[in-house]
Amino acid sequence: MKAKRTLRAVAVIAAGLLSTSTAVSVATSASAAARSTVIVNETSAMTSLNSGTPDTNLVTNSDIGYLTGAGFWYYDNKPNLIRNTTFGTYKITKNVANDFEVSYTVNKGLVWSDGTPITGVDLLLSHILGSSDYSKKAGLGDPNDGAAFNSGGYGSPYDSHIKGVSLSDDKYTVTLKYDSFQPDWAIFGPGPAPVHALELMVDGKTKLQSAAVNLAAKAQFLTDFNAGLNGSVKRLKTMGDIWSNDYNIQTIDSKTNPLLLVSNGGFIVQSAVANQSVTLVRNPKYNSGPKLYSANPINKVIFSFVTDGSPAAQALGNGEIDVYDGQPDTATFQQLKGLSGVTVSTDTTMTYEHIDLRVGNSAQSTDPNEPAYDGPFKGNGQKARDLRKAFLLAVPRQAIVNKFVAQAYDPANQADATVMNSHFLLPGQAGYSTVTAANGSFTYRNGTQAQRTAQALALVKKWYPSASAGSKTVPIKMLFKNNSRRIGENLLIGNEAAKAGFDVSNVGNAAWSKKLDDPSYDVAMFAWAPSAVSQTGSNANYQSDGSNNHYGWNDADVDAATHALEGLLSPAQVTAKYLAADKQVIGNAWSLPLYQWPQVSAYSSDLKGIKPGPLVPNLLWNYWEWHF
Amino acid sequence: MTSAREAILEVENYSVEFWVDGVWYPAAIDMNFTVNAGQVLAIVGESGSGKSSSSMGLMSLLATNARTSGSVRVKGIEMLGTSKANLRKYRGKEVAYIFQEPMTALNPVYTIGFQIIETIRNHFNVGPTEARQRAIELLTLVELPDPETSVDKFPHQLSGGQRQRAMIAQALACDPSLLIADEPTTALDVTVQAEIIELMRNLKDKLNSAVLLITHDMGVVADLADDILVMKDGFTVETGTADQIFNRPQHPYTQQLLAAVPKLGFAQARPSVHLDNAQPVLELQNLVIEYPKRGRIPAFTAVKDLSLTIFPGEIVGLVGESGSGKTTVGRAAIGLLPVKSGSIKINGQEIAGATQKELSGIRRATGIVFQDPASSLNPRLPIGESIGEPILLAGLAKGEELQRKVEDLLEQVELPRAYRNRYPHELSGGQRQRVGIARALALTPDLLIADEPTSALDVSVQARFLDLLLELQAELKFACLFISHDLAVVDILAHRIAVMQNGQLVEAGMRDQILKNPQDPYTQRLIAAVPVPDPAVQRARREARLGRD
Amino acid sequence: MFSYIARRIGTALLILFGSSFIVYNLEALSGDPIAELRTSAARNRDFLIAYYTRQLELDVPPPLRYFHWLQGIAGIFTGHPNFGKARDGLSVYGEIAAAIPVTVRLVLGATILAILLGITVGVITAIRQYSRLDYSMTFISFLMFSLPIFWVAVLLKQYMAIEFNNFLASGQIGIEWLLISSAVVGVIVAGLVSGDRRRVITVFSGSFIAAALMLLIVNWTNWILNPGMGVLGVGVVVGGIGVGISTIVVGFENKRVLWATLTVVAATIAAYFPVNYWWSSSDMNALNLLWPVLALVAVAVAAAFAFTRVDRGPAIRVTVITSVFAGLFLIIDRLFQTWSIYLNTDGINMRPIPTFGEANVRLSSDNFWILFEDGLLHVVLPTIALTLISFAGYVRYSRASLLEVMNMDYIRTARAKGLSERTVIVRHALRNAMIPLTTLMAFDFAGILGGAIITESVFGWHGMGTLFRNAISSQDLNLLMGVFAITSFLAVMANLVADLMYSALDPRIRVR
Amino acid sequence: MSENNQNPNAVDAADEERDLIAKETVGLSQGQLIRKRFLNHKPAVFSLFFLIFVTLFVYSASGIHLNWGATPITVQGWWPYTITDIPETVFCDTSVGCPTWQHPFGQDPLGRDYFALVMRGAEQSIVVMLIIGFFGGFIGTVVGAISGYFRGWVDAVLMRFTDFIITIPAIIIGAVIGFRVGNLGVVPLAIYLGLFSWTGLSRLVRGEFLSLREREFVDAARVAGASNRRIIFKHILPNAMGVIIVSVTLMLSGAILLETGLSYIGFGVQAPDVSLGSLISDYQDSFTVSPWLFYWPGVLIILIALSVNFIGDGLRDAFDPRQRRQISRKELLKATFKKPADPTQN
Repeated sequence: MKAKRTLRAVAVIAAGLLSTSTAVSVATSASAAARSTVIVNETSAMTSLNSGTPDTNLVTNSDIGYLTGAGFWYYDNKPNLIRNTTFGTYKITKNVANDFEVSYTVNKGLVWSDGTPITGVDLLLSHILGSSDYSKKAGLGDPNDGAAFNSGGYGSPYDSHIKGVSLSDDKYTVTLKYDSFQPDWAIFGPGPAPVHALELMVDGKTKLQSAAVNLAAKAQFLTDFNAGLNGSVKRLKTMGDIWSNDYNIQTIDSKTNPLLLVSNGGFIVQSAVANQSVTLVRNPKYNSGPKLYSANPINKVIFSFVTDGSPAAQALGNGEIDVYDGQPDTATFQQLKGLSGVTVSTDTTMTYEHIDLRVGNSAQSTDPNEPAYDGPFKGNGQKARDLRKAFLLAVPRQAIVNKFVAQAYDPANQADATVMNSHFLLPGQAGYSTVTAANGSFTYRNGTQAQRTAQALALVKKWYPSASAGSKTVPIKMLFKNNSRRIGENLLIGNEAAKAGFDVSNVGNAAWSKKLDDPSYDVAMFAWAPSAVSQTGSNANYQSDGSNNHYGWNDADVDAATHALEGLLSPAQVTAKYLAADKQVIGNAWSLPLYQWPQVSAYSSDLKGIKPGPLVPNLLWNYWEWHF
Repeated sequence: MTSAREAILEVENYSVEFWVDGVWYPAAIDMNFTVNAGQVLAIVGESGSGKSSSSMGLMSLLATNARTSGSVRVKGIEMLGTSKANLRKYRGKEVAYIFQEPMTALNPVYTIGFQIIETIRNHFNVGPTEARQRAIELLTLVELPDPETSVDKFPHQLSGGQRQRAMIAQALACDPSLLIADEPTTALDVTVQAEIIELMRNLKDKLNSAVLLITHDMGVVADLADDILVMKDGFTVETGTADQIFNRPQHPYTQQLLAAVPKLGFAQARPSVHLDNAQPVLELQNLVIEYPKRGRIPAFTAVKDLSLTIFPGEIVGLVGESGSGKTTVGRAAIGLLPVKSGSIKINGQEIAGATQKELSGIRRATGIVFQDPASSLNPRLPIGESIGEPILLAGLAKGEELQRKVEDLLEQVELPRAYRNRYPHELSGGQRQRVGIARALALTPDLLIADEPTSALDVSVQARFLDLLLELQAELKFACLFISHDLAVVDILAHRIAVMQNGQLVEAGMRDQILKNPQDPYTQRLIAAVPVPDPAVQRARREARLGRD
Repeated sequence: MFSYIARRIGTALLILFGSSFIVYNLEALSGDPIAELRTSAARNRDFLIAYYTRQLELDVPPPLRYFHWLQGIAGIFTGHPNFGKARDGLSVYGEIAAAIPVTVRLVLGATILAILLGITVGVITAIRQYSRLDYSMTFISFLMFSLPIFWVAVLLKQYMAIEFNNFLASGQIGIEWLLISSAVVGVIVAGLVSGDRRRVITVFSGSFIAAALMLLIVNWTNWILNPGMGVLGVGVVVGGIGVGISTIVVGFENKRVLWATLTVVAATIAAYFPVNYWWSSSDMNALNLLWPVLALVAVAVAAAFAFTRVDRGPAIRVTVITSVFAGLFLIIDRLFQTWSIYLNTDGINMRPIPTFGEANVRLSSDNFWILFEDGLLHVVLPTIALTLISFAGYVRYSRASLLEVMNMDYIRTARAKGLSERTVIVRHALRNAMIPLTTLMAFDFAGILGGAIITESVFGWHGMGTLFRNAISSQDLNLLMGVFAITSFLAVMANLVADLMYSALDPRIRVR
Repeated sequence: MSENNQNPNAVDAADEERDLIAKETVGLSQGQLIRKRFLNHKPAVFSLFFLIFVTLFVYSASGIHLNWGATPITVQGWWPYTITDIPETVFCDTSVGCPTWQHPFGQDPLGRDYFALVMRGAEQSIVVMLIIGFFGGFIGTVVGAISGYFRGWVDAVLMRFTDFIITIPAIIIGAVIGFRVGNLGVVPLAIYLGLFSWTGLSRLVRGEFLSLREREFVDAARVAGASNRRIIFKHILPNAMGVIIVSVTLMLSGAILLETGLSYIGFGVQAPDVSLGSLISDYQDSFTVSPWLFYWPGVLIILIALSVNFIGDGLRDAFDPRQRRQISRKELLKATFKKPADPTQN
């Protein structure tokens, strides 16, 4: 001790006398150890440890949730639904009319970060968060008027079809009973929640408790849950309040209640600075998912919040962050490419751009005084069909895709990029080639664009003999958001369609989403952003009463095929139904898909094992494989 | 202590020039004079004569676009071209300045005590307490009331005269050998002026300082100066003792200057023109005018219970010092100010409470000439438009006819017809004031209100202006309310004189009655304070005053 | 006085009521808070739409909704204000409370720096009116007036952060930069002096050579990577500053004050080792920075008392300012010493100048000096950018104001009294010239909390500006109104403070 | 106060000098005087010509497009490309879309001619600047004139209204306009911004009116029978014009920075229209790769704002010659000496 002090004094004097001295390394020892910390950029700040409420359902929150929690499945980068067998198994146990059961079994020996075993009891909270019936029965309130658990999960098919939940005697298996077959049953599955921690917080605890107390709390939850099936439970109400509000924190330090941080993922939250960063460290008790990489492992993940893309790219170049992903424009991409020591990879997301033509007024429209749609594409008469077809033919899809996918990264790239040709499947997904071979999309990719535009002009001339290139015979009002990508697309479409006698408006609208039902627009161009892989995912877009059908589309064949998708089908049957529906959608010239959104990921070249995925949590999905 | 006749300031071949747009314009040319201890040299001249610039240049206080040449010696030491440090040693200590307007010449954010102490401590190595003691002594010396508390007052908390006393105290702080007083009394009322002159004389005698007095006022000169230097356009026209200059002026300009100075009690007789049965042109009865409370400034009654009548063809002089309310009366008489109570009748028509429309009718019978010719003409309008405006707005003439009328009016006030298109800044002060008269007379009014029309004019210009006014009045026979602080000017013009003090009429009557036999003590004081441009008379009056005390 | 303030605050509240009503309704009209949901493929979209409609009271017309919000705010009078919840589920109050210190950190330094530099340069250019220096500063300040900050920021980040960090790899100044920087120094110094051409050339070459030599020494000692001043450097710098200040304030002739100042310098040198030793301890905290400075200030006061019998006011002023500078340089020296350690820590990797954010999130050290250095380095670029922009205003205003005052009669009086030019300017001109500038300053300080929207966005800071911008783009009414309430209140208060300051500085004006 | 006994006859040194200067200006009208003084300010004159040149250049390059109802008026400019044209991207050694003879400012990633974009952006920025200047100047003058002239409760109400407007941030206006009428183009945005940016000017004008209305020529006009309107417009306003013109000029340079700043953060000019601010925002990331996309808009903003500032400075000198020019050594050497006639000789 004394020696150290003397050394300190000597160092101070040396530094003081020799201004260029380097001998001051006493105060802190500079560590040149191997890197084990990853800094990931997020475009928004963390607002809550619980991403389950509508307010806190942000990408950042759910990314943190992904690292701190493991469940029965996850998406890989294909994207395929992968079963996490380390955590547990699930299967259909009964599938007859009006009776559909799925059971979920948690493997034994799994523990939460505080050492409490994970059992089926931990899955029961999911039911409270998803079932309005339970919420009402347990006196937690009608979610439509605001429930104790402010969950964003109500109102989903789970809510409307679940009949009951049961826990096996060994308390490791939970069985869900539905009133009918659920095509997306797999992803309805329950996720684990540290219910003992919630119970302890109901009791006002602010410290981690002993194993016995934890187990008692877990038992208490089961009691409460069962009581809730029959009547009002006060404890659950308190718990709902805690679940809805107490996780909403931005700052985490030694004063934070550690019960809020109990988790079962590969990492646990260690600290957070409001609006700046969240630091996660390895969960030493993690055994609920794939094993973390052991050589040169990542010991710490820091989410750093940079809300703008541009500073993030510069920050990556300056070594302030290690991982960046987003949808950059050419400039950012080129800038990222120009950085040394940075790996840049391009990929696509599940979000895809498409163009829709209006046939009639929206089925969703509630305004009784709304004027009837009276544009060139109105109705199903031959003229409207021809004009619709002509317009779609004149959309220079390949040029658009080249510009916004291939050349988005490298303007010099002359290779053709993939044009998307199905409304139901993404390129690369099983059945995509089968569907696109026969769904009629060939018409829109046959020959050169000049030929297709010539066909389009011919179709227009059929009804307007005076039409010619640049004649502006058919005025088209197009709805799109006025961002640079859409404006570019609009310009390309407008320039090409002009050659077929169309006159496309070129004014975007910031409030476009409110105007989807507005019958003054003939064409809308925007993107659908699926958040999960689901065989019924596109139904709402094309069914005649679908909630996303804004254009008065109405076709019995489409309705029949999409309704069929709601049953239990083999993969081949699913593809057949997709084909049937898609054929009609394209045949009616309602809509054409354009392309999947590109995304770019850039990360420090020192970092290995990153495989960007198209669905949230994008490149974090395989964090356990990351290493230096 | 300097010996009685020692030459304090010796100036030889001294010139001052200003640089304007690439040309050096001389402000003072080749001056030569000497001031001895205990002696007062007055530099006299009209505006633009260079008297002020030359005095500033003595201690290099002019802006950087001025240059001086020749020789200026203070107690034998050359001041032109000496080092800045040396110059600073002399400034304030040997040579102290008293400026014209103490309000702007004193720093508004420091107390007068601070500013005096600063001067003392700048030149002498004394502690703050000592210096403060000295400052209080000085304030006592200059007869500032209650010096112990005044020392901590800010300039704006003192009256004009008090400020000038503080300024003098500051100048005397280091017992300077030479005092340069640049128009020290011009900003002050006559009674205050008399006190300050008195003070300066006493101090000069007491301290045996040399004094360089710069002024345009021959009365002040007569009162103070031992020697006189007359300047015109930068040139020294004539030098001599006070007696020589006043009694035996050699140069025609000096003679002309002296002749132009109005002398109280020497004016021609002005028989009464007032007819008993005539309707008065202006009739004020128990007039009260109040400036209402505005924002944080409280209400202020400017005129209290004033009654005054003016008959056709009559000139009534309204005399008073600043703050007496005389201008307020004039402005109220043409409806520019609201009347609190009482009545104002013009040709029998009531102004108080008249509507805007009635007022404009009544105003056709009146005209007003303002005090400051620089401010009373719109700088953006050619003077023809300013003169023609009343005619145009009264709908009497327009176009060609209006132009002709305007030119006639210009001719009437002895200005070239072509001046119609000139802008105010192209005219001299006297010319501008003539334009003011032309405008006032545009509608051939029955009543002309002249609000200090000559106070901004040089004496010679003033004399011509007054002649013109008299001629016009004789020709047009309008009645005139002539407002002035200068009794000598009023003396020339007025049939009757009314004296105001603090918003009240203290005395009114025929001119000779007021001037020769004033009843009110204030009027008496006022008349006694007017300096007479004659050293002998002044001396006699001074002695009389001293005897009276 | 009290009733005056009360009246003004009353009016202010009325104004705030009106403007908040307008802003609330404008913003409510300006967008669709649930636009995202409308094209969402979420299965329970209808539930979520209903949820937000309920939560955000979208079914209540905005003018009525405003009064719900106002009701919450009115709680300020009972001590329980309710700013509501932001759309991300956090309390608006909490978000603002977290953002204010960030913004203050970002803008306070820049504002103070801009005021100090701006007024200094403005005064110098006014004194040297129509000199080369004046012309070039006029041009530079106009140029800065015309700079878009978002454009400058990108350049700053590229050249002052990324390129500088690249440069640090060697830390050696290249010959071209050496020549260029020396030339710049030469031009600036030559611009400060006035005189004929020969003098200018002499001064230029002298300062050019001096600067080049300095830079060579910097290169030779590898100073950029291992900077430090040492006890000698601190002594020389503080000594120079002390003599400079005493010359400006009381004049070099005043030996007593000079001795008192030199005592402070001596005390600084004496304190160097003990203070450094103490600061090196592991339980160092921000408060400990203060004690040595306070001790030096105490020494300064004592020295002033000991050396002067009269006029202690100015003497104390001189010594205290010197001692504050001394403390500052002790800290700067300590930061220099920390520099190389900081450079070599894991989180920095020789790239110390950051381009975004408020702190380096990777830094694992808990050493006070490392964290302090880190915090300061993060402020560097935004401070430069902000200073560049607002500096120009102060230069122009203070120059014009001083020129106006210099034409006043009382300045001539002061000269006629034999006061030195220094006293005339510092005591008589500057004091009066500063009066109108106080208004500008008051508004600048009020603008601190609301003003830096673009700067925060460019530099990735999470202060009030970012909150404001996010609130607008995400249609977060509660958050927006919370920010607005704070910033507009400050703006209105600044008005009042400006008036009060005016009357405090100008004895002619008294509020009633 | 009611009376002023000060005797302006007693000139001091400064007045004497002023009289000397006045000798130079005889025969010139006020307007000519101001013009003369402005023309003496070399940077301002240069800036004025430059700004006129830039404006003409920009407008002639991209032509004029007015979206007035059903019949948009379009005048083609001399530049062959518009912002909706997408010519083939030109490739060069290290990058794409770099400056060539065909595309002197290069091409954006979409292939659009960047010169056309920058010209359009500058056009927008100039339009916004002028509209804000016009509306801000007009409202500021009217409000300031009315409250300064009538004083009393009118003044109190208008000044509180001004305080009220000051508290409303421009960004809110930008956001609302961007969302509501963003597709109507830049003019409504500029008008709305103008409606909220007159506060500083109105205070200045008010102060000017408060002092001018006390001048005697105003009383003279009133005595002559002039109405309030005539007094305000014919007598006071022309005298306050200096203050108004100077501060409107400064408002202009503020306006261009306001507009580009708003556009930069996405609340100003909405795409597909471009502004210099939105161009910088879009292409700031190209900085290292295609610096020309970043530099040109910024340089244009600076040049426009800088020349406006210099013009403002020149106008200030012209309208308010109080700050005396100091003389350089060279001028001193060149100066001639003018000897007046000696009155002692006559």
